[in-house]
Amino acid sequence: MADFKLIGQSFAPQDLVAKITGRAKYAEDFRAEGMLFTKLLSSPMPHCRVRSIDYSAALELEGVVAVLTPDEVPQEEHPFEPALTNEPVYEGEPILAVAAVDEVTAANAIELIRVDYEPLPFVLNPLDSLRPGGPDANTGGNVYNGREITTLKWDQSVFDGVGPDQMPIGPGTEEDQWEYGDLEAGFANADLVIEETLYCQSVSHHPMEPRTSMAYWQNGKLYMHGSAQSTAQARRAIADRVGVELDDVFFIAEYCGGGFGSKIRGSVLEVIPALLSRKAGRPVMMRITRAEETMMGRARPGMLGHARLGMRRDGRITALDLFLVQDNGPYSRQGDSSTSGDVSALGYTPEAMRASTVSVLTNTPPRAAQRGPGGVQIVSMLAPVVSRAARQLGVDPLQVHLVNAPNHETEFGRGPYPITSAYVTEALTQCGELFNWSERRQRSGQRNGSKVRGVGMALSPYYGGTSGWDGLVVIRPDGKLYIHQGVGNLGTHSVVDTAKAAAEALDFPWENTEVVWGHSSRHLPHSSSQSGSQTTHAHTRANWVVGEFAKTLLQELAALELGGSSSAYQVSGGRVFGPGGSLTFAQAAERAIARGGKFDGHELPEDINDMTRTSATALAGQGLVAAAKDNLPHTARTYSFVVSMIELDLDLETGMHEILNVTSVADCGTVLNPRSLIAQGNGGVIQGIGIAQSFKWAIDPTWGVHLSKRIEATKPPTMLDIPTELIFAAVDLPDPQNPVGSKGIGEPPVGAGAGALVCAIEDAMGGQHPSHQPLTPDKILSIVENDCLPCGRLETHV
Amino acid sequence: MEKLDLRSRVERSVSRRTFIKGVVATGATVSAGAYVLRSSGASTASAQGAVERLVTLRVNGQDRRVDVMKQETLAMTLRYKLGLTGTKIGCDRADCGACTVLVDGVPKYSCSLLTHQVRGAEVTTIEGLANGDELHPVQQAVVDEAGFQCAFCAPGFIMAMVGTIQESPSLTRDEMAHALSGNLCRCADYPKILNSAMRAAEYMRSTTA
Amino acid sequence: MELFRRALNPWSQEVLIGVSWTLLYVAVVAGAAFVIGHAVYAAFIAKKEVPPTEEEVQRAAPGAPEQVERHTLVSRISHWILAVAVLTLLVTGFVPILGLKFPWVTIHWIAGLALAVYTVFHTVHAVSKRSLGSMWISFKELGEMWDRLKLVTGKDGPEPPKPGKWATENKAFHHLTMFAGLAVVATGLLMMLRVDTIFAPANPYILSDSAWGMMFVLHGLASVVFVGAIMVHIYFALHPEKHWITWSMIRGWISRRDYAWHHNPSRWPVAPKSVPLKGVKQRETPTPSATGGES
Amino acid sequence: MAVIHDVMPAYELFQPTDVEGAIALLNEHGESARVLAGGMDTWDWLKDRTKRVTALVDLAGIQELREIRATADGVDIGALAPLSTVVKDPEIQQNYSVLAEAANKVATPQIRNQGTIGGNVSQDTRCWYYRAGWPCYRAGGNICYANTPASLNREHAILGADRCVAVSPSDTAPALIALDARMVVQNRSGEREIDAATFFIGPGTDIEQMTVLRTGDVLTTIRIPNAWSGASFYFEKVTDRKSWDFPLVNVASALRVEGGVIQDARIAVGGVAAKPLRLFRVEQAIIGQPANEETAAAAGELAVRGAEPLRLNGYKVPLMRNLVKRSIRGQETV
Repeated sequence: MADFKLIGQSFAPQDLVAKITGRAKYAEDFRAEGMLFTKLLSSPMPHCRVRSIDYSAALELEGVVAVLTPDEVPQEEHPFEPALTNEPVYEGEPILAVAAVDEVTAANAIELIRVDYEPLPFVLNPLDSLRPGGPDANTGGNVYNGREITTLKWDQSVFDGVGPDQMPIGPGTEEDQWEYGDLEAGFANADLVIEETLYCQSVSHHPMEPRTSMAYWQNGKLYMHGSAQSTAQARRAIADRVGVELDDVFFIAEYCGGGFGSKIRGSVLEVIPALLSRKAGRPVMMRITRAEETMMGRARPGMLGHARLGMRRDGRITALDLFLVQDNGPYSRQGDSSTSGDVSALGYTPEAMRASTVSVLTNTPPRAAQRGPGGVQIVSMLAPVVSRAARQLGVDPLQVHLVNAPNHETEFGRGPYPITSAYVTEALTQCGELFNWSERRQRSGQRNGSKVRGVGMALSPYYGGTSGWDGLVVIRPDGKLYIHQGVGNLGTHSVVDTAKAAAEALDFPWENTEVVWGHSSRHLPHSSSQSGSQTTHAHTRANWVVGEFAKTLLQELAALELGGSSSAYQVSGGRVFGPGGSLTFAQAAERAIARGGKFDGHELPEDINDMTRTSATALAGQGLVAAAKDNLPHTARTYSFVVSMIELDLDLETGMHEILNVTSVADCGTVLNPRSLIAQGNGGVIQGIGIAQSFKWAIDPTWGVHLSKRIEATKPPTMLDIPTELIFAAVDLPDPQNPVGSKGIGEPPVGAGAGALVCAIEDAMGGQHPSHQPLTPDKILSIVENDCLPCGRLETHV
Repeated sequence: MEKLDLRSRVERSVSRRTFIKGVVATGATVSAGAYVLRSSGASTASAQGAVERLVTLRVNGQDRRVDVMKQETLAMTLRYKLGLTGTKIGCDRADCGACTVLVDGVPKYSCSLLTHQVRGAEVTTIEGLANGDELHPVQQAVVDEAGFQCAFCAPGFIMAMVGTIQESPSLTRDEMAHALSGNLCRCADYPKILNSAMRAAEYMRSTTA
Repeated sequence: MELFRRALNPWSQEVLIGVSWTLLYVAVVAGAAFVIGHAVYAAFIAKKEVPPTEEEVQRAAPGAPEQVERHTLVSRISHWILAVAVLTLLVTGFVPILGLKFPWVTIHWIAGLALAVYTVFHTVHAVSKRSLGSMWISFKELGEMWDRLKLVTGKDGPEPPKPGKWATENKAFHHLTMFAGLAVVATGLLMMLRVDTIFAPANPYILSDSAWGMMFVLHGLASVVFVGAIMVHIYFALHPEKHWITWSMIRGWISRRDYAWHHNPSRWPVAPKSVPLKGVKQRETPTPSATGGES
Repeated sequence: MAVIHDVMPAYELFQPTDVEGAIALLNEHGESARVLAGGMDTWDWLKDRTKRVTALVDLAGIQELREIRATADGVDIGALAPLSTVVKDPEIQQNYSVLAEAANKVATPQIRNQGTIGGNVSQDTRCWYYRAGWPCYRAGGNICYANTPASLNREHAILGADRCVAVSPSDTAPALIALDARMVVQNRSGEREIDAATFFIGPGTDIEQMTVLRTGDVLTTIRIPNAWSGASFYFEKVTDRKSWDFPLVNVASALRVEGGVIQDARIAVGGVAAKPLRLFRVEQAIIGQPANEETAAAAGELAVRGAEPLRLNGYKVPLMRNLVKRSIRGQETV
């Protein structure tokens, strides 16, 4: 492993002081002269058609400036999601927007609008839509087959004889099933075959900052202040959605108050202030309320399913037959269910496996990837099944995970896909030691009054990075290195941490480095969005590549300026030096400008993206400008892994639990920034614990109307729901296909936390698997008292 | 005509219609330059005993003269009238804690307080902590621990920390967690936030000692 | 004045949730106005009717016994059960609306159930006794009622003949309460499904919002009608001129004098030897047949 | 007309400095006025536009209502005393700790700094159908959306329901009942004192109200008699989350035990009915019994007799049973 100076060190990101002094400006913190405010009229019912809208009285209200209707925003065929619609497919979908001088006026104006709605059939529970004659969420069909919407109804016989709390198993959609190995032989070779109904609820993302945005136009150009997980990709999306050229959009999003996958490319709602502002000729601020965020923000698709798992006496999983029905929401196809198959294939490497999934459209809030999409659901659903099988066979769960652990040579799933690296055995072993698994495991089932001790663990693999993005750096005559980043600033610190790869490649002191991000007028390269755990991997690569490229340019420049061959020159400490002497970066920048051509950005590599080219061209002549595309080999899939172990006390009289210890270890390649990693890791683990503990939503089955529009009712975890200290560590071994050895870490901890908590509770309940998250006191007590779930049927929105 | 609209039930006797009339009548006096909340015309005449609209607030050690609507919350006044956008609104319903400020040293949700309720009180926001470039000990502690991720919750958390530590400088980690349990962090950076708070208490103790 | 109470359902659609309770006051005022009007009329305007002499009685109803049976024991008992049920229903239904709150729902539906049982019993009883015809209001009776009204309002006209067993006004009252009663009973029985009862757990989704709206409107309207009607009914029951009827609802019979005075024996012939009170079984009094008595 | 649940509409704000002034204002504005204490209940209604007022009478400026005073017979808590003040009050901590403990379990530190004890006991139910502005019984309509074959009623009542199945959300209410507290209510015609257990009412009594307070009434003082001073207390609250949550069920008890025998007892349970229930029957049954596991278990069984669970709240029966049991024998089996 290379000896890094920056990689592997803990740094506080340079934007931290702004964040904690209140100087950091998020979207809602901007003001513009003459700014209007908009309020939305949204659908009161889950599926309907607007027959007519009369907003004349609203327009007459003093202070109302403009009204924006669906006819004025781009509309395409479903599943395209318009910003405003005449056929809402979920309760809370915006129909019309009013811009007024203030919010009170805008809200009062909304109350003056008359709308005539024609209610249409709606569906909340995916199983209802699969029944013969069941309602469809959309006029075009009820399920996705691959990316196509089609109609799928199961035969009545699928439902016959299936208990209300059991999973009916019908045919999946063609494009969404795969298998490998001999499944029946696998089950035949197993010492135990276990079957379980699976359940994971839908949960909203609920970032702290709602998707508020503010827009205005100047000289035909759109200025948009938004909240996004990417500057580069969101800007592109805004241009597409509003229908203007990329160069006509300026996107400002230096800070993002959380996204978790819900703001990957910004928000479709940004179209509203953009178009209203153009119509009204004044800036428009659209503050999104928490209730609106619940509806129009995004959510993780819930799942219902069934697993049949065969295990040998030594813990080896011989066969896994997985069937999943995904609650897709009303719009674009969600990949969660197919990812679930991949994740279980990689995490447990079954000898034979089949995955069959159906993604059903429902009239519930739109879904989007949520931190560990698919992984969280399947790990939290399947880990307790594995744990239960282990209990029945008398094998230690850690042993089961070790026996089934993937390694570097593993090829898994549908592909089968090779992976770049997997230090899973190391992670399991290290976590077992840190947690003191064998000793704590002894305490499993111990009674103390009404409390029972439970110990559980889960392994969560998740996709850890993309490649092929661009890097852009400038060495200016001030002697500083400017690293341009088009990723968002989500607070994961990766906008800064991945920039270190460029500084590292140039062996440049960090104090003189400036990371440039968050504002498209600052000339940003084509970067990935900060999602899918890809940033760390993708942008350490891109920045390393561009750092190396800048180094080459410096060497060539030095050779030209000072004589000798370029390869004889070295770059370190802010200087390029060799046989002919040395240049500081400041001098090099000046010489680069003087020479022009490829040195100052006037000539650029062929293979870079247009966005990068435009940015680099704009920077041309300002210093030594290097732009490069990540062309490093990436021949296998990159996966990261997190294992979590949890010990808790479950009170059988109240159904409440107290977590005593949470220990997690990651295989995320080389650690970029230990303190940020621990924060990311623990944060993810806690989010996962929250999903298993209390986080949920509730939609009334009769009306299809959301009842939990506020955080108080959705119940994400608070500081008191977890121990005051959690342990997170990493194996810190390098991935061979990343120049600094790093892999992404954003997502796998969530599944690990959720899975470990469910397993610990399952363990405390003596192996009873409560297949209905979140595991709130009502469910625990119902199982303890009556051995059944309280709702008695597989309801998806309780 | 009486029409009982239950969804927006006027407390028994005032009908929705009357209300809308009121809005129409007062709409005429909307002033430009007002942000989210209009600056005039909330009600036609100031009744006896009613509050005056023009008030002086003491915010971050300064007296600020400001025109405040009757129904205006402190969070909105701070953000939209006084330009103090460091105070964040995450839910506007006392469900998240991002808007926490100190009122006479006590942490409160500024989304759930009327501005008129803090007349005569000392309001401290995140902008009022640092002395120029010199960070408040609590802020310094957060920097030293690299607390927070997206940091939308940070101003609220930090104000809760300041209020808590000023009142009880020597809390245990558990007690500190309880004291900060009115602030939500969706990044769930709780362990690091607690580290920051414990370090902050230490800094505060040493500055006062 | 708005006749109905409306609300916005969870889909923000306007739905009927009942009649405006202003109608209750309207009914009370209307009932009171009638009562006062009638009282004033009876006290000051109407010519005092002189009771018939024994001779006149003898002439008018030569064969009639001393006590002429008007209400059988069964019908009296059922009337008083009905009275208790209706009064209970009105009190439990309306008093909370007037502001005096108490746990009324269970009492209300139990009383309602009693009313429903009564309705069924009464219908079966009336049908089995073939007494439906006695309640028929003929055109002739309507004409007579009109004539009587003219006299009352001081206009000239022929003195209409006396009624048979049931005065037209009584019959009209009966029909009004019958329709209102059937409406409240039918809607009320359905409304029991909206709350938890011993028979079924609450399920307000059995009917659509609009259907329920109609139920509530019907129930409310009928109940309001009841308020007015019962006020008038009780007024007459207490009015000195009508005490003979009130007593008959307690004792079952009227005197031969009242029989001759208030009724037209040709329209309501009674058997000479008819023995009241105990005569329930052997009563052979030909009720004025299915033809409607006369004509 | 379209519906929007956002942005607080205009109203007139009054900040009287004495109770008489407040009462005068309330009478002047009648039913379109609303009393404002900490506002933690009020803001939801106003911001959601589900209830509207023309006048808001803010009691915070009435200094006497914010004070906690030890008296010869106990302690008088001003209704406007913030919950955090109640938690920290030395007299309450020492002699009536069940109240301090209950108040400390309310929501979050900031809400306890802002929310008042008077507001905590007078707050409206949290039934999400009702609070969403649906036209239910409690809102003057004629349906209970929470009691249908498909309702989401995990949080709702198992006892004392009458059309409406909403529950009392207050944490301090059961504690106050266990302490035999008295509510001092003032209005135009004077002052009256109401026993805590009868201060709260169920839907049978008035489906639109949670307490006996009516227009023009101001809850001024919560009077704790010294009858239970220093008794052995118990409070427990079961929730989904350990902060920011209303009780699924909570319990408060005060016991006098001498020589292992229960001499006197008060037990109250919240979250199971529209009002916090004082368990008279259970109290009677355990007096004179030994304070042990058997008594506690029998009390738990007795407490839930007659419970009628709805579709999703059957768990509240064992939960209430267990909590009542624990309120007598403590958390751990002895």
